Amino acid sequence: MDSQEQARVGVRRTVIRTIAALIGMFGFAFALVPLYDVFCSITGINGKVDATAKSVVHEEVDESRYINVQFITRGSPGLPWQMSVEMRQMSVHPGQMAEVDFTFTNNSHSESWGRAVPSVSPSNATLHLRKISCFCFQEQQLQANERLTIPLVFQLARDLPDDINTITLVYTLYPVEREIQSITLNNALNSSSNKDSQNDSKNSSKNNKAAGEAI
Amino acid sequence: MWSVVKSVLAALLGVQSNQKREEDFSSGRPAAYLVTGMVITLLFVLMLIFLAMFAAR
Amino acid sequence: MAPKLPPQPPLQHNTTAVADGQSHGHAAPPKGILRWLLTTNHKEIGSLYLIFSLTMFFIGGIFALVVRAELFQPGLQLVEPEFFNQMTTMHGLIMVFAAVMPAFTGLANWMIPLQIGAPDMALPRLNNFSFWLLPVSFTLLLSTLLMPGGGPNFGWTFYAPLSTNFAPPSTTFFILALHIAGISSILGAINIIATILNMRAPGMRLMDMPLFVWTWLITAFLLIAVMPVLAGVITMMLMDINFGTSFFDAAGGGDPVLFQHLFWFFGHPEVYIMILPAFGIVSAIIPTFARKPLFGYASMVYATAAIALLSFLVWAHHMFIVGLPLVAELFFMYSTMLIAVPTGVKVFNWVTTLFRGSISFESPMLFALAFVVLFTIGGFSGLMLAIAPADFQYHDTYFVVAHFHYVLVPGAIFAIMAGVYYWLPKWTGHYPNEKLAQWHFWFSIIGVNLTFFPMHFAGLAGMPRRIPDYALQFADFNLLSSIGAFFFGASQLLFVLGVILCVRGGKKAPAKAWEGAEDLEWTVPSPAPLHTFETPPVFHRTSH
Amino acid sequence: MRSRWWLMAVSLAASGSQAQTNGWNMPVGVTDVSSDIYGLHMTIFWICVVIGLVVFGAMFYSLFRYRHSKGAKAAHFHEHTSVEVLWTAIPILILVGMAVPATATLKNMYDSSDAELDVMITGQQWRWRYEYLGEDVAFTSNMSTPRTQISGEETRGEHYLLEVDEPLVLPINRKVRFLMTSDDVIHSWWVPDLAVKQDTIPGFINENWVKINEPGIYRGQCAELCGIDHGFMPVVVRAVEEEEFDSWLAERKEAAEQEAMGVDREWAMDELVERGESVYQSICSSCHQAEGQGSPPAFPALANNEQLINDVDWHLDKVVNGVSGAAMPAFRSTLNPVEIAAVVTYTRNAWGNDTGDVVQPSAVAELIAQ
Repeated sequence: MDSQEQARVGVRRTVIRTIAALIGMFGFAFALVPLYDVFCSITGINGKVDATAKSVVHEEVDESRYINVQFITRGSPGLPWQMSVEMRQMSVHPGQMAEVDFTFTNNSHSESWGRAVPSVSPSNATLHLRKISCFCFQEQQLQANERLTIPLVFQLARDLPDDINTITLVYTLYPVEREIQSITLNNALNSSSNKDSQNDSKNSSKNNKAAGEAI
Repeated sequence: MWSVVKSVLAALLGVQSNQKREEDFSSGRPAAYLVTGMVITLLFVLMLIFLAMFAAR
Repeated sequence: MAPKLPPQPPLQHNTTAVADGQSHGHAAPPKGILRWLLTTNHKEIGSLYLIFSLTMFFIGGIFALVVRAELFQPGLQLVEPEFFNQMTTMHGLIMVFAAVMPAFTGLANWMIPLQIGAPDMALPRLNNFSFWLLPVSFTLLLSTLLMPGGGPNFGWTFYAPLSTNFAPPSTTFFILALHIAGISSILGAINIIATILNMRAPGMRLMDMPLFVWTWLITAFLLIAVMPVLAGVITMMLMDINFGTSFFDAAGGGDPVLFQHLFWFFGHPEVYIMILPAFGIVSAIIPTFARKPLFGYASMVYATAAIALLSFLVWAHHMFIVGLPLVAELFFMYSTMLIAVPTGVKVFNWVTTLFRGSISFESPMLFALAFVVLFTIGGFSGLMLAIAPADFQYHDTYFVVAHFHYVLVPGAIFAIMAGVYYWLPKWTGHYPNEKLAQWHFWFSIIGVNLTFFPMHFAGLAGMPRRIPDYALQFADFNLLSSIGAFFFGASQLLFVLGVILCVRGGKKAPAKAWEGAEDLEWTVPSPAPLHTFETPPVFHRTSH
Repeated sequence: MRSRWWLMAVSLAASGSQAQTNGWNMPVGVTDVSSDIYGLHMTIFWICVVIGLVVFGAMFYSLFRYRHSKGAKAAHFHEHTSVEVLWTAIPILILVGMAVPATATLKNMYDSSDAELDVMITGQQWRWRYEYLGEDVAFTSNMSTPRTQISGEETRGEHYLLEVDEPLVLPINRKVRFLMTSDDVIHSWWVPDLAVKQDTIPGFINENWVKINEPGIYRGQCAELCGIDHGFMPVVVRAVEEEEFDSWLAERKEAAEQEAMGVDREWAMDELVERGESVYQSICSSCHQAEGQGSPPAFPALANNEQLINDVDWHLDKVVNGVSGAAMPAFRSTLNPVEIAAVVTYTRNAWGNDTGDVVQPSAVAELIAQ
């Protein structure tokens, strides 16, 4: 009898522990989602760029080498926008700041929201790319037939590995489903979206949370 | 302590003698083996990561 | 078919004090269907699991035969690509979650209490519940085939976004079914852990347990660790499909590759969940028929643990071509290659057990020996797949299909059959018909190799997986594979026949049915009465 | 025919000649990387064969030598630490020996620097789109095997399922960098002879590269399950001499300009219908079927589709911008205005949809550019 009582207590303890482990692992699975993002942004894998503005680092420009930076813009189903870039590639020195204009055009007769999702190749260049201002930090709203030009300001870090001589930045436009907000707000957004990246990211972080990263 | 580490390393390779195993299982400190096992696993992972990073250069 | 009913318990008990807390049932059990619905007896539940698994094995097998029939020759003859994709998906899901896993759980239910000298599983009612979740789950899963838009058609690995934004409407039901099956596995695992850790006969320490019990203990821990991750992944899918989140959708800031990381973090340990208990079965059978103790018992236990641990560190070798950074490729290549070491230790131990034994070749032994050889061949192709640069050529081809079928069919399934032939005398009190079993064995061996060996060549020659039609240069390999598949499928009917005949009658088996068998289950009469070890046996340490 | 081929393969195996391009081993391929990979593959294969011979040799010897039926008496040893250490150490050494060349090859495969040409490969259900970056040349490559061959109504050709309307043309001896992405689900671009297999992931970009040594036509397929027509998404690469490539590229540039000019003129209905039919058959028919009957619910019918017949603007919008969350892609950037106008005109006038509507390329161009 004694041993049976003992077994009963043991079973209870085991069950409680395994259930705790189960709950822990279930939570861990969800925790892996943000962990993966953190891991990606630390190691730069997967060409995912941190969606926040970086500040310029003043470092000596390395004039001994040129990096060819390519820009590719892509559309996607369901968003009647056109995205184009002022030049398809440019040469920059590591450490040098560069600016390139992207133009968004809404071809439809109604306003809509879109988001340009960035990807960088080769992926190990991601860590050495500082985006000081980018339209990809936030969602964009365009009025019917509106055309909007937003610059991308970026800097390549001086410590860019030697074996990288071409970097490709790809932006894919995706539709964002949300209710069209009042004109005043989006005007504010549009006007601010040009240069003042500080303000921008503040505004956009709210938007991002709402639609994208509902975790 | 050293004998615990040795046992865990043996476990990692899957080689263990019966006698040593008897000793381990009669020492009655499963927690020590568990902790050592985890630490060694972690070290092993770190070693592999560094090896991979070294090889990738 | 008549399911195996353990003989009704004689209503005389030497212990009047029924184990408190589990006072479920020494009253006369309910009759008819209710008896099976409500049973809390580990042997009856074990039989239910095994019958369920066998049924699903045939359903999954029929799906495979539809696939093989379509691939018999180039061109689309029998089914549309849409249905073909549903068949490959369903074949994979059914075989993994409804055939192999429940078969091992069934064997665990039957044998673990007998092998550790426990009267029953620790949580008998939970045991009943976890079994009955399975028919519910897989009826739901199979019914998706009849829903508008068809069943799941995105492969058993259900990569997003094919399984989210581009999936048929029935996907929600697929997710639900998988959740239920997952809960069933988890409950089964809890029960097994609780039983093994707390219900062993007095005097039996962990290191005295038979290897089948050991491998199942480690498997159960793997299940506890990874089934919640699967549950998490499919919950995220569900949310992406129905609630507008973007875990795996680049459009909303998610990442389709994240799906693969999460899936394979579950999926690779899952592979070991399907093979570790097989190691345990084979490690019981080989010493029995070699009449010699298992070589390196301790090494076997430790190697199993090492494999289980390493299985958490290798998942991305399924993803060598998704564009991982170089460092990650190297890390996963090295860790994957290392798994060969403990696996090799196991194979060497089995071979050395045979060395200087006294070997006889009854049907369980034949299947176990075939397991060692063919599983090792699957291991070799696994080692080849681990070489990341070469995997750029192997990945997603029939070479991979050949590899995992070698590991799972003559691996897991042969081990299950070996176990069934090995323990049938204990379950039914009769030996299986040896001649029939030998025919079954030789036909299976020919069928398996004819089906899966040519797939290596098809894959190397460049045939991708999961295609309903193929270029002409792959025609001969596919012809052979299809012939082999039908041959293999048909020869499994011999297995069913053998089991039915054995339940009905046959040569009477004594308590110790095999000369060299040592473990505790052979101390109870054959057939094992419904209730065994009500008073714990005294465990004498044997040779290990 | 096939059986003869099989016999040939068997006799080749029997004669012990090296399996190279005879269709049952990995191809050596036509790049340095592919032959490195072939070397790794054969090395690890022979290592496995040797280990297998030793292990199975020992096993079958034991099975034969120590038969119970021959009265073998079982020994009772059950461990031997030094032997166990030995058979752990030897595999580790072999694995290290294997890991070294594998690492070197992998590093080479990951070094796509100093490429002379960049090609963007986009996977779409179920075709490939190629863009020569910076060259204004882009086209879509569809399987050209007719459906009648698949159904067996017609004899299957030599390159059944492995032929396309427009192969990717690449120069030999030049390093070509591939940028890969997808418009919908994950695909995988694979050509065995080039040893390039890389997933294309929607929203993300992957890189790979190739430097082909010999001119020729190299065939492959999509390797990642991507939906119904996953098996009908071949890749064909035509590798040509450098000069030939340069003139081909110049020709294609000029043709693209010509096509752009065609936008401005007025097209006759017959012209548009004729052009539209060919576009429809290569692009649309895999989902909406040859006769526009579709396969609902995933792929709606176009024939007698009320909404389509009644609303030309809606129709045009769906073709240009696609349908979000469904398989219908946006053809805005993959088809030119002439092709869009033609295919819309064709579908509005085929299979009993006799609307009589003519959509002019200029109108489409305006819609796209605004």
